[in-house]
Amino acid sequence: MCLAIPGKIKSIETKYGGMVRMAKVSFGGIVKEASLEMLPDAEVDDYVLVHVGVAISKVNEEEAQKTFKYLEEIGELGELGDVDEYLPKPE
Amino acid sequence: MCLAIPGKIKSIETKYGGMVRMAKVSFGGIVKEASLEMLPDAEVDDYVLVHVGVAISKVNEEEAQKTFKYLEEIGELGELGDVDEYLPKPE
Amino acid sequence: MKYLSEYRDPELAKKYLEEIKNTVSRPWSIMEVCGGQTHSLVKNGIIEMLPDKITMIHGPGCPVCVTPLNLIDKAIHLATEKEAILCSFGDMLRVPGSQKSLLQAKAEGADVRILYSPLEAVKIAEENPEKEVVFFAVGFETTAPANALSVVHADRRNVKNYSILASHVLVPPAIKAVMDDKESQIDGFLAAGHVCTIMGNTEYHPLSTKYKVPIVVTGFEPLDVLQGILMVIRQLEQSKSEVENQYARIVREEGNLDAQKVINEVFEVRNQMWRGIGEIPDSGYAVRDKYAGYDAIRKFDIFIDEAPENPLCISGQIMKGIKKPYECSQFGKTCKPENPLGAPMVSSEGACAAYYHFSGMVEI
Amino acid sequence: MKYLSEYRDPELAKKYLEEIKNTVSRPWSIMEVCGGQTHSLVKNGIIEMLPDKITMIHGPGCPVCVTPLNLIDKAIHLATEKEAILCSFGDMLRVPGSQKSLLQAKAEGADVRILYSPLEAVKIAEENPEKEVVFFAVGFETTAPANALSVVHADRRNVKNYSILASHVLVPPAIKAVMDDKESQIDGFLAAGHVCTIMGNTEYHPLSTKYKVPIVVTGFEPLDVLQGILMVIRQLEQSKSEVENQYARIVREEGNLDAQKVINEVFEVRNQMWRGIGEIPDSGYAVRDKYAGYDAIRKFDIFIDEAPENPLCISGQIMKGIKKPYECSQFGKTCKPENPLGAPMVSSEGACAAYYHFSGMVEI
Amino acid sequence: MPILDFDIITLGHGSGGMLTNKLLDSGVFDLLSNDILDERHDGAFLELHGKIAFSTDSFLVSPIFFPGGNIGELAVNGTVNDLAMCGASPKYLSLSFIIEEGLPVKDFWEILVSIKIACEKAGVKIVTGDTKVVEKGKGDKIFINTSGVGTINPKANIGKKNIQIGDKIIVSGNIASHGMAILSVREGLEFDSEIQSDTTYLNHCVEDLLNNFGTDIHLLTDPTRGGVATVLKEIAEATAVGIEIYQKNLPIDDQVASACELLGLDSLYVANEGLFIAFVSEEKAAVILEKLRQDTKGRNAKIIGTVVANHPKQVVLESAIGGKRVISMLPGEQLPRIC
Amino acid sequence: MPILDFDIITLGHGSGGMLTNKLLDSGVFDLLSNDILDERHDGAFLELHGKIAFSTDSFLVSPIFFPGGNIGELAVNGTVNDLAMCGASPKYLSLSFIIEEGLPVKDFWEILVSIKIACEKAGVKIVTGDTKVVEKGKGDKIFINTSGVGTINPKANIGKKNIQIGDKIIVSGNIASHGMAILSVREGLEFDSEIQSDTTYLNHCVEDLLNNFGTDIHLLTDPTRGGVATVLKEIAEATAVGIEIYQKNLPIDDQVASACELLGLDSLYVANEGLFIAFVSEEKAAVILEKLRQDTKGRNAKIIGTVVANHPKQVVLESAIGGKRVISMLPGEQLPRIC
Ligand code: SF4
Ligand code: SF4
Ligand SMILES: [Mg+2]
Ligand SMILES: [Mg+2]
Ligand SMILES: [Mg+2]
Ligand SMILES: [Mg+2]
Ligand SMILES: [Mg+2]
Ligand SMILES: [Mg+2]
Ligand SMILES: [Mg+2]
Ligand SMILES: [Mg+2]
Ligand SMILES: [Mg+2]
Ligand SMILES: [Mg+2]
Repeated sequence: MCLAIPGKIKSIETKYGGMVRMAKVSFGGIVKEASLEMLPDAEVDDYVLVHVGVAISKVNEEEAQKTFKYLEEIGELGELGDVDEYLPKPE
Repeated sequence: MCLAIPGKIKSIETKYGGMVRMAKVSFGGIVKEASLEMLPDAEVDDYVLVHVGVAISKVNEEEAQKTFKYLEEIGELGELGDVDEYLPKPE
Repeated sequence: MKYLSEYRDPELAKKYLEEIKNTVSRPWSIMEVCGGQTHSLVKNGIIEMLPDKITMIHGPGCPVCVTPLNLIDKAIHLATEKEAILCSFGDMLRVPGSQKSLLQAKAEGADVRILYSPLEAVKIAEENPEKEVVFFAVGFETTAPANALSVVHADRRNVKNYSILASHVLVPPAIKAVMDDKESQIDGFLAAGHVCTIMGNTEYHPLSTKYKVPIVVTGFEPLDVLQGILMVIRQLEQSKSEVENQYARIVREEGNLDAQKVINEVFEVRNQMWRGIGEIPDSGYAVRDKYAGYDAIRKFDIFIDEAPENPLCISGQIMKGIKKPYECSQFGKTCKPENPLGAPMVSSEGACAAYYHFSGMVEI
Repeated sequence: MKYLSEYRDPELAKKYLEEIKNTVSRPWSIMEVCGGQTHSLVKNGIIEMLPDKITMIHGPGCPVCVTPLNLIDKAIHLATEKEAILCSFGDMLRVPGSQKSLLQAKAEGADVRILYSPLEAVKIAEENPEKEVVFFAVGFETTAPANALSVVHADRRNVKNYSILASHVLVPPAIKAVMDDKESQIDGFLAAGHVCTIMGNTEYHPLSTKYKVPIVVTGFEPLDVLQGILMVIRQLEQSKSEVENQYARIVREEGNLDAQKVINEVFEVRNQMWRGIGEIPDSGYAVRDKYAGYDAIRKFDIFIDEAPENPLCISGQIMKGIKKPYECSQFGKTCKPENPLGAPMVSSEGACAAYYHFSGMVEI
Repeated sequence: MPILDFDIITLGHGSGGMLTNKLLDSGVFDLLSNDILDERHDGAFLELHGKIAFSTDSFLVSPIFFPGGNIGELAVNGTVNDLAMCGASPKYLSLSFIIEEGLPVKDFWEILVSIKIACEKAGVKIVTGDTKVVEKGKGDKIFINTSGVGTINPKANIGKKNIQIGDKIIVSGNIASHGMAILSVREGLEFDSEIQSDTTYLNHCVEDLLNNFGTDIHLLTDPTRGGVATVLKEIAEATAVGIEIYQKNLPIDDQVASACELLGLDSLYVANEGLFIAFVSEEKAAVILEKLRQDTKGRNAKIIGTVVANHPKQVVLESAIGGKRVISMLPGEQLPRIC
Repeated sequence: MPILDFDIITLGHGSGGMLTNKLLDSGVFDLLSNDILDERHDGAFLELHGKIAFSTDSFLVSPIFFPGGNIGELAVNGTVNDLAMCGASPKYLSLSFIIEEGLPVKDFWEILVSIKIACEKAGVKIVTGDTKVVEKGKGDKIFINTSGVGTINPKANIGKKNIQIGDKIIVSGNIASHGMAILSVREGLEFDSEIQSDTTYLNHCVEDLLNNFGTDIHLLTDPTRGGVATVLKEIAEATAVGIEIYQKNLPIDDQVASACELLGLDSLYVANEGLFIAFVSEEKAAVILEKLRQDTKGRNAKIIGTVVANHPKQVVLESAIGGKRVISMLPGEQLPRIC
């Protein structure tokens, strides 16, 4: 349920007489509008999670790395080598 | 203007709570409904002239023959012979 | 069909033509008022069979052709802006308004429907209670009873979403207008048999007396038309100017009194605009106040600016018999049946279209 | 795409699978509450890659699947009888009501439109002032802010012809209902990452305590799901029952407070029918009186008889993990994706459809 | 009719997925089965020898079931006849449906069965096809395209260039029946009658003529849309000959003629099906007519006109009373008149 | 564009009368003129030698102009490609329009020009056609049917029966582009992107392969409606072989993949144009791929799967992380999901 994917805010404009902040969000190059009303402090270049046209969360970059480090953390990653290679890279 | 053709009344029924007499009129075999409101005394087997779904005149059989007799009447029909052969026949 | 095909007999037609030839001694111009007669003349190739001395002039007898531009614009407005179901006789659809025809409006999505009878439109209104249904009630006196009847039916059956856009034209005032024009040269008239079926012949006696023209109430089949022409010519040759009834199998002297009653119930006489001719006093019908709720103009309170008619179109002069279509500068050039500038190019009874289609004068 | 494709790394997935195998010592049943996770499991073929000791149970986590029959009938009624423009997310269209689906209603002429966002529906209402526009507002907590926002937008912009047919379902009461069923045998939960994005994790602590089950808030990509499963198993093997957050890159402990605010502005908690399961207390949202004018049920005052669900369909037991789809007598026989008897056969996340499509058990 | 678990056609049936396959398997493919079609590839593999004719038409008719037939047999016969008009023996047809969502499956089935029967009668095979579904309100129940190929009769030489002054013009049967059958059930204009569309296959009848009279048959054409008048006018314009036709020779059913009177339509412009016009050599005209009238498809055939040197590019009709009028093309569809 | 005295298409243009002739004369016939079409008979007279392929498709796409093309070139390419999939060189097409009243003449003209250009590129001729007009609300701007004939390459032997265990499955380029290009401009779902439909003609590219590799190419098919998944499932069912495909090998444009994520669609079921799938012998697979990748139409080609003896009739996808799932047909159209 609840299909939502992360995208990068390309631009922000204010619509409907200043009442609504709408962002153009790029998802791997395709661009769709999303409301920023649930994320009042979201800014251009932020990565946000968008669900049915509404941005509902900013991606936390630090936390984003934990999945790649978890096995290491729980001490089970002897042979994995450089964790960095799995980390999200700037686009 | 005012395309109207003669047809023969096949049947009559009363519609809309007895307010309107409608006839099934046969035009050379094809049948269409026509209002008899302009011809209150029209009966089954009468020939009537129908225009846009309304019967507007009963055909006068006697007068109908005059076109065939006119030339004779004005004395110019020496060679025409038997006028009867041109007269409308029963269908 | 009985009372129809008999009047197409080729042998008798030849006799009539012969008799016409024998009778005519000098040039006569005869106007057939009615488009139905024009149609018969051209469809049967009668015009060329007549002696050269006889010139048939196609009168203003096509209600479709003389319906004012502004009323067509109103019909289109009702269909497009008011989203009404606009019902009409088929031949009205191609007539150009100031911007477009009903056919074009339909192409652009308007709900325009072709009906055989106005009574059908009342049924459509009953079946579509959520929509307004307007019948484009054009016609001469012949069609007025049916159009009036649709209003009476709707009223009786309490069909509130029905109304008519009425544009009726009356023949006697038109004959008057033709004769009053100084340029007109009409010697005699074939009057419209089906108009007289409704109204009778009484209105024509004062006209034949006043203008000293023979008026023969005539039918529509070849023999009818030929007999009518012969009757006019016989009068002309004998310097008579009477009203005669060629079409007595259908037309009674007094007309159809029941039909006149329903006309008077719903309509009252008013001045009327004729496309290409202008306003003619007392030549049309307005919906009586009693039925104002069924009068589309009042019901929808529509006002559309009067658009000017195409100034190059000489349709008025053509319908009065003053000019022939080929004397129009636009005939066959910018004005063609598939793109008519004026109404007489629209329906095949329109004088210009009749010439264009049937005369073979024009290389397409 | 950043923050997406990285979580599909095959090499790391293998490590996770290896670690899961090394960790698990006895059979565990884990319910992924959310259909999005079911989708990820089947699409990536994860279920068969997991050790046999781990059984994944597809929970009621597809709002489309649990939307009550009666509400679908109401949506169809609005589209067909009230002639509203009925807007919906795409996956709702194939779900059968008691007579037909929205897709069938559309095939029969209803104006049913698929939208990406409820905010689009408000625009459609603005552009079609003469029509009523209803958005079929289904969803879990994740979708509630967007649906609520559409009402707020309509209200602000004074769009009076807009309303929503609301059918929201809430996850924590559903977990409670699953655990309260005596037959249920769930050892641990993957909680729905996107639900928690809105609501946070606080509601889950009392549940894990009360039912002594680990609950791991989990994302949707293969690595997310694998990590989530590993985290559950590690707890189970260590006899822990805590709430953990695998999806911390997105989910904050307190959720999104702005989103919660707009939900509370428009909705209030109520009892809710779940298709196949029955009524669950405090498990849905009703539109507050303040916005009654935007509540399609009240606005159109529609009443549709409750139709009985198909008695042969055991979808409730399937969504609680008590039975597997192939244990249903209708599975693959009268009940197929192209003709579903119950909701879990409809969307590809529905447990029955997932088995039918992806398991390869069924010869089509 | 096969038992299907759906009773109307929906978009899914045109999606190319499971429902499409179900519809095709239990309907189209089963019913129309033949070796070539059964291959079910992106196209059909055929063997044809000699010269070939190729024709296409899309069929849209409202209502889809009308007195005397339905859109399915119309679609088969239409392309069969167009190929026959090329002097070809029609062999293989393609069949492409555009269905509006909501079409009852039983209507579709009835149409399919008519297609099958029409193919059997004409001796042609459906070898390739396509099925699309459009949303409600974006189609009109069902549109059908058929295209076809056939081998040209070696004895035939059909073409406008063969027309000569003096050629006789034969019409194979009563005119205007199809168009008036359709109008008789058209909303707002409907009337009761026994008028039936005469949609039928003409290929066998035409083959017979070609086998017997070969190159004495100069041109064949079927006066469908626009009717006899339009087709003759097109030919006159294209070849710069004159054409004369005689109203008294035009074969027409009484009821059809009456219906034309009622609605103010000219039968010369009304659409025909199952009817052809042949331009034939003056010398053989009488025997060709005689032969044609022995065939049930040609039993009402008449010689209706002559190719003349006068008035090039013009078609002139001699009316029943002996008057003449020039026949032109109509600007568009003929509309019922009141005036 | 010719100067016409009408700017939208009306019913009259489909009546068969003067307006039809005007539209055709000043539009279709002029623009597409060739010896065969110019005959303007009821069908076309052709000469074709050897074995023949025959195919048909009706094209309906909304909107009719979309990123990367329009319905006109789609209609030409579609039938050209279906013929190419038979191992044939497409030669002649029929062209049949069903136009909804109100279509702007300039749109029609633009489509015609695209058709002309597409024909020139593919080297085919329009030889016969048909134009119908339907009332507003009974069509959707324009539907186009093309049917086509072509001569089968003597070196080719295309057919499901040729498929063997071990055959490699090549896809000629990126998948799902066409379907997502259309969706990107679909009301209610639209998004900004650079995604373009890859509608194009494949005949020259395929001829090249057939000339070089002949019977090593066992089957050709274009995965249009229903996408790659549906076509493969159909083949597996029809031939009773098993098919294995590898997600990591599926070529797809980044933006297309992203659009699928956004709308919750599976790219395997999204429609393609200008794309084909070839089943080729195991031995020659590598060289065929190499050859194909030298052609611009095949520069993104990949081997995506293998024909296997396991799981007959089933298509199994190996996911990027190595899991397996069975690929089935969808019940109907794929609908965008939220859950
Ligand atoms: S030819 Fe055309 S422009 Fe001239 S009078 Fe007639 S209708 Fe008017
Ligand atoms: S297989 Fe069908 S009938 Fe059985 S539980 Fe699932 S949805 Fe219900
Ligand atoms: Mg194909
Ligand atoms: Mg054809
Ligand atoms: Mg029949
Ligand atoms: Mg044809
Ligand atoms: Mg196809
Ligand atoms: Mg033809
Ligand atoms: Mg094809
Ligand atoms: Mg392109
Ligand atoms: Mg194709
Ligand atoms: Mg055609």
